[in-house]
Amino acid sequence: MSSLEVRNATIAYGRSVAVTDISVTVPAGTSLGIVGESGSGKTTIAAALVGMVPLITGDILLDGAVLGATRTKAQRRAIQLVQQDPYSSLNPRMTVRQMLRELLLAHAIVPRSQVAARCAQLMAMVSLDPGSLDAFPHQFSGGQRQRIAIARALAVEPSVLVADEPTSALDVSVQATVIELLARLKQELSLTLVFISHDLAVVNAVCDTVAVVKSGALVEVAPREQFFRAPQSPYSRALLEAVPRLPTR
Amino acid sequence: MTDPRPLRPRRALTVAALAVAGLIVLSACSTGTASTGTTADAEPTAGGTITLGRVASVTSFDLNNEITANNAFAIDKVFEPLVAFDADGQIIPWLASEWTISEDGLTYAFTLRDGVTFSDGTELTPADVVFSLERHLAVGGPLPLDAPIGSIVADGDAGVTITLTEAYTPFLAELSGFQNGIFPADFQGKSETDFFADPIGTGPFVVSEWDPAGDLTFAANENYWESGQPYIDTLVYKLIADDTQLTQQLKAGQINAIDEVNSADVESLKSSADITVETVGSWEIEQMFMNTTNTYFGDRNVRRAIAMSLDRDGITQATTFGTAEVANSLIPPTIASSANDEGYALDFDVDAAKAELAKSAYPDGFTATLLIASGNSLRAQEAQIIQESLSKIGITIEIESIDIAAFRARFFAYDFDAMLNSGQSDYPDPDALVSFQADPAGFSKSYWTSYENPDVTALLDEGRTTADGADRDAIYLEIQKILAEDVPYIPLFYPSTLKATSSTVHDLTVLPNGSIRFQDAWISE
Amino acid sequence: MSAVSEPPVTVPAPPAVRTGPQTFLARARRSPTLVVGLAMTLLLLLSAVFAPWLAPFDPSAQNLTGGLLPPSAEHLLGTDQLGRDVLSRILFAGRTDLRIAFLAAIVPFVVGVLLGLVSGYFGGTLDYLIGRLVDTVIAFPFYVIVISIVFAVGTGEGGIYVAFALVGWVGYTRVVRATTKALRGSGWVAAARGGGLSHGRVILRHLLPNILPQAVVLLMTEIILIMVAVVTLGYLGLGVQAPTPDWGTMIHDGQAFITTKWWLSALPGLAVIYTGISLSLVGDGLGDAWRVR
Amino acid sequence: MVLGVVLAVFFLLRLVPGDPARMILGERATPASVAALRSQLGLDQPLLAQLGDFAVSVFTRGDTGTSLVYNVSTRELILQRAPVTLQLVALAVLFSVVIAVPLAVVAARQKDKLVDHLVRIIPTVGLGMPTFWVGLLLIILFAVTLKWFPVGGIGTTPWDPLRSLVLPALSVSLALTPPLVRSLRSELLEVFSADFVTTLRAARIPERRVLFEHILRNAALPTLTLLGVNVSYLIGGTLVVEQVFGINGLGSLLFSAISNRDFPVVQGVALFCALSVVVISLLLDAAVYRLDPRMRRS
Repeated sequence: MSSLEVRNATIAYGRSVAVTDISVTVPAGTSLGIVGESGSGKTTIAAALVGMVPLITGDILLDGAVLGATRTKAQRRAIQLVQQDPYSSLNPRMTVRQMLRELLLAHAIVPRSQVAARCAQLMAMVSLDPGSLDAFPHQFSGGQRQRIAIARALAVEPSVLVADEPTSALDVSVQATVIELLARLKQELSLTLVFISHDLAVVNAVCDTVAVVKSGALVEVAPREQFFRAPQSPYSRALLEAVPRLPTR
Repeated sequence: MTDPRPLRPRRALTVAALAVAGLIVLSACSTGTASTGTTADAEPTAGGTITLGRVASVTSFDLNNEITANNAFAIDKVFEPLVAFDADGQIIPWLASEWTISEDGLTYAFTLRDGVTFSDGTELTPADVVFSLERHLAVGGPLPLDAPIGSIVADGDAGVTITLTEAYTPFLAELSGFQNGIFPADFQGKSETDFFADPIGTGPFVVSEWDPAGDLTFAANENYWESGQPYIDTLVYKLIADDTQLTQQLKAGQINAIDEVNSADVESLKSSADITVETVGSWEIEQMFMNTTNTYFGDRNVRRAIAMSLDRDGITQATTFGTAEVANSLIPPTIASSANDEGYALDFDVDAAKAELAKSAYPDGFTATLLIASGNSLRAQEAQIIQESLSKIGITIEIESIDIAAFRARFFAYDFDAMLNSGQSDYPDPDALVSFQADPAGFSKSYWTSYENPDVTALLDEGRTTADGADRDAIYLEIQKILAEDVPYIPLFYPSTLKATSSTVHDLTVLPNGSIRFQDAWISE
Repeated sequence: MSAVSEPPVTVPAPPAVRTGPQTFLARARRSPTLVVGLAMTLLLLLSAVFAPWLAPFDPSAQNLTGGLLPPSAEHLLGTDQLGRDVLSRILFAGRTDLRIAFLAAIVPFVVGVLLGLVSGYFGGTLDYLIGRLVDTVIAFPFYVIVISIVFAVGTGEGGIYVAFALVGWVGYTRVVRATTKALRGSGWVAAARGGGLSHGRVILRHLLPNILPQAVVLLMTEIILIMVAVVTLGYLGLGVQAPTPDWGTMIHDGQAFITTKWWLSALPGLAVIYTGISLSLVGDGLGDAWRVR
Repeated sequence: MVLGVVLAVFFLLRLVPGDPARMILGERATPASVAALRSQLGLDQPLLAQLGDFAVSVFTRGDTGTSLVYNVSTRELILQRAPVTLQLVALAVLFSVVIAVPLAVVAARQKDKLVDHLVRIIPTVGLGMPTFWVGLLLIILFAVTLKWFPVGGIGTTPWDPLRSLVLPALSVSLALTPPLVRSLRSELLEVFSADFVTTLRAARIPERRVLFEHILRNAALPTLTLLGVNVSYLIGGTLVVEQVFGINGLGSLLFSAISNRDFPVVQGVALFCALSVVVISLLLDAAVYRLDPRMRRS
């Protein structure tokens, strides 16, 4: 369980600035939902959190410690990402076991002799049959792949999980089960969760705090209940009004 | 003029010479013409073009600075020397119609032929001769005048007197080379570069179009001293770098003649009705050279064993298809004093070879490298036969085939065990080959073999100063005998000069140095 | 909706779950191209390996009086200029040429693939430099550079290996670099890095297996090109040294007799083409069978 | 890049054993005359001085120096020889396209039928064909036996040059056709099944127009790109074929220069070839750009 903080971060892809001067704090064990329309810079923030994209200015702090431009192996391990598209996020030429095994060994998470058992355990954690450990990604459905991606993220025992639109590439029917899985894991493993989505309903279901991004800038940060009850900014209101039917909770 | 010993001309040559004897009117001394003519009765017709395919282009006309055949055989169409040689290698008068040699062999008095003009119409004078030969002496060049010349003096309207500091019998033969051709005094006031870019000589042809990297077109010299000649209007040297292409283009009638025929192609060319192949003995000799500074090849018994293990008849037949003559001595039969028929050579006898090797320091054999130039399939075949033959007496030969420039770099550095190459005489005198191949003081150190035998050295010095005759013959026979026993190099065969023409081409005079005299040639139809 | 504990989702057992090699074999079996190619290649390799037993004569045994014989019962394909059995020489030449082609293909393959991976993965200055180097080598006419290198290093097998090691890698680098660039942005590479794996591990364990099929298909093509080049060098007299038989030298030696004894040049040429077809079919077949959905 | 080619050639050549002066003067020339020629040709200068002279010559005169063997400007030599080589390249490309396009169209339209299989064999056969051997066979068949074409060289009468180039160009194109057929066929298959083709067909646009105006146009792009990739291979093949057919183009100039160690000429031809590759690639890129509306937008 770790706390995560973003301080005055400006992030750029190439020459175009994608996100300007954002600051947000995620206390340990809580979940932050980042919402906004496509192109608003959500995915950029996710990429910056896991260190795939460097910051132009500002800092990212994990448990109060600043993460440098190049992160250590342990720092990278601490913050894991679940990507949007499960069809491209799994190496097509590796079995599930190979993927998990490699990470377990690379970080010496369990002794070599217990790797097989841990692999099976991870599969069980994401509600997959450990018997299919030796299958290749193309033999799974989209929802199953996303579970594998989650298992892979969990394999290194992170303290922070960043999920970037984890359901947007999935069929509506399986979206719910993946969301439920994430919510359950957060609970069971005391993870700090950053959940990126354009779907307010999902955010409402999973997150403790909501941050709204528009055109690369932070428009509003508020606790979930406050946000859904009385959004402060006009943009947030517009977002909420655009949702046809708000699920109650 | 001395009396060169009669040669043993090859039968084919004699027949050809007889066939045209009555036909071509030459000055009394210039007889003996090998000819492609099959129509002995036909009168030469004037006009027409002969296109000769050649594998290399003509790059320069600066005769004093050239040596390679691609240039030499173009230079000799434009520039002519005082004396020349005929198809049998006999020295004949050329720009000098006659000469006398003093008793002591030191003074040569030449009389220039009447009525010779350069191609631009100016008359040939003794001053031109003096200028030309002195320029050659000054330049040196790759084929320097080796004769110990004291002075060259113009003598009246038509006389030139050359005085040597000591007797030098090969002098006339040396003068007959293309590199001693005569050009106008002072290059007619032009710079050397300008002059040789558009050369003016007394020869039968003048340059009309010239691409140094491609084709060369000659036009007949209207002012040529032999009236009526040349018969043809135009002579084209066409660059065709590939042998197979040469043959195919001749067969297809795209060219009339080719300069170098592969012996392997002779049979198929002869079978073609519209093609005539001319085979003339050359001054060349194919040999296997052994580096006597090499541990193994320095051993005389080893060299003798190798000589006895080679079936020279078999090699000659298999690689040249009967176009060449098996070589038994260094000097080919086309040059005076050849010992080819004397039986000096070590005969093919595997048992004797083994016995000889047993006497050497390496009775159990050894491994050595045979260096050859790539792209020459004849040598590649020879090398493989030698390799196979030597394996029978326990000597393992590795063939190393490298491109010609690298090959030369290697043997110039004396960096080889044994190699295949050919010796070539530049003029019809036995001294040329012997000096180059057996003189340890020469720059090539006995053709890069470093072979040294004081007896041979003494004999060759004597041969240079002894006047032509039986005594001189005896000297060269003795040298060849010693060489046959010491075998620093093994003569394999005497290649022929092979020319092929379409049968409409008549009366080409093929010379033993490989050049062709085109002034007699004519073309029918 | 509160914390859930749903029943484990099971992945259907076979037939859906099939391991990679099986899929590959299954596809391979269904590809007539590959089957025919492999059969032809096998025949070729067998004849090369067993040449000493198959050949009726010693390929170097000469008979100076029995040269240039037409095909007969004793010499099925006749004899060459030095009286050597042409059939035996063609068999042994295959041994030489195939060995050289395969050996000469190894170094460029390894170097080319690695450079392509590194260049495509890291990008930046290194990638720029490698890219320019590739462009430079490609702008050279292939035979010019090979012949120059062979001149510089020396003719024979050694020269051939060096020449191809110096120029042969470009093809792989160019293709692998492009593919790696495309794959670098994919999610699984990001995930591997995010999982704390080293660059080396990502390149070798993740990217390499993904580009390898493509590289192997290219390898087949390169082996053919090298074989043709070895034959061409032999034809120019710069290749394998005598008396080791080689198809190129045989074509050259037979060329003088092409109008009368056409088989001397034609048959070694056909052997080259046969080899080309075999390996090419294998390459195509592998490409088909390896293609990932 | 071109600079890299030139530098590589410069140093590579000087690693090669062999002395140009010896090559010019022949085996029996005296060391004195060889030394004289070496100094006349500037070969006795230090390597860096030679490189300096060379660089100056290239940048001030666009010339790689005076040929050691022919004693004429390399630029002149190349400009004189280049036309025939470029004609040969152009004709070979033309042949390749003329052969490849119909084959690929037929194969794609008859997918998985006999014709398709036959056409698909072509690349596998073509890849392993030594160009020089193909040239030899073509000479024997069409020039020696059938006498339809000259056996080699370039004739001088009006139609001769073209006739002389037919067989060499064919030899080169036979090596180039296979990859073209392969890629064109698969491109065509993709285009055939593309939505817009179905739409066109549904709109009753005549099949011929669909094929020529829409399908081929789309399939031409990758083909042109592929040609660009193969330009260097194409030029290399042309140089070898020139040898086989006895054509005095850049190839024969280059090969004789290599064996004579005529450094300026080898450098010049390499430079010319590299420049040609660049220029032709650029031209093809430009063609692709013009043909492809997507490229123009981006």
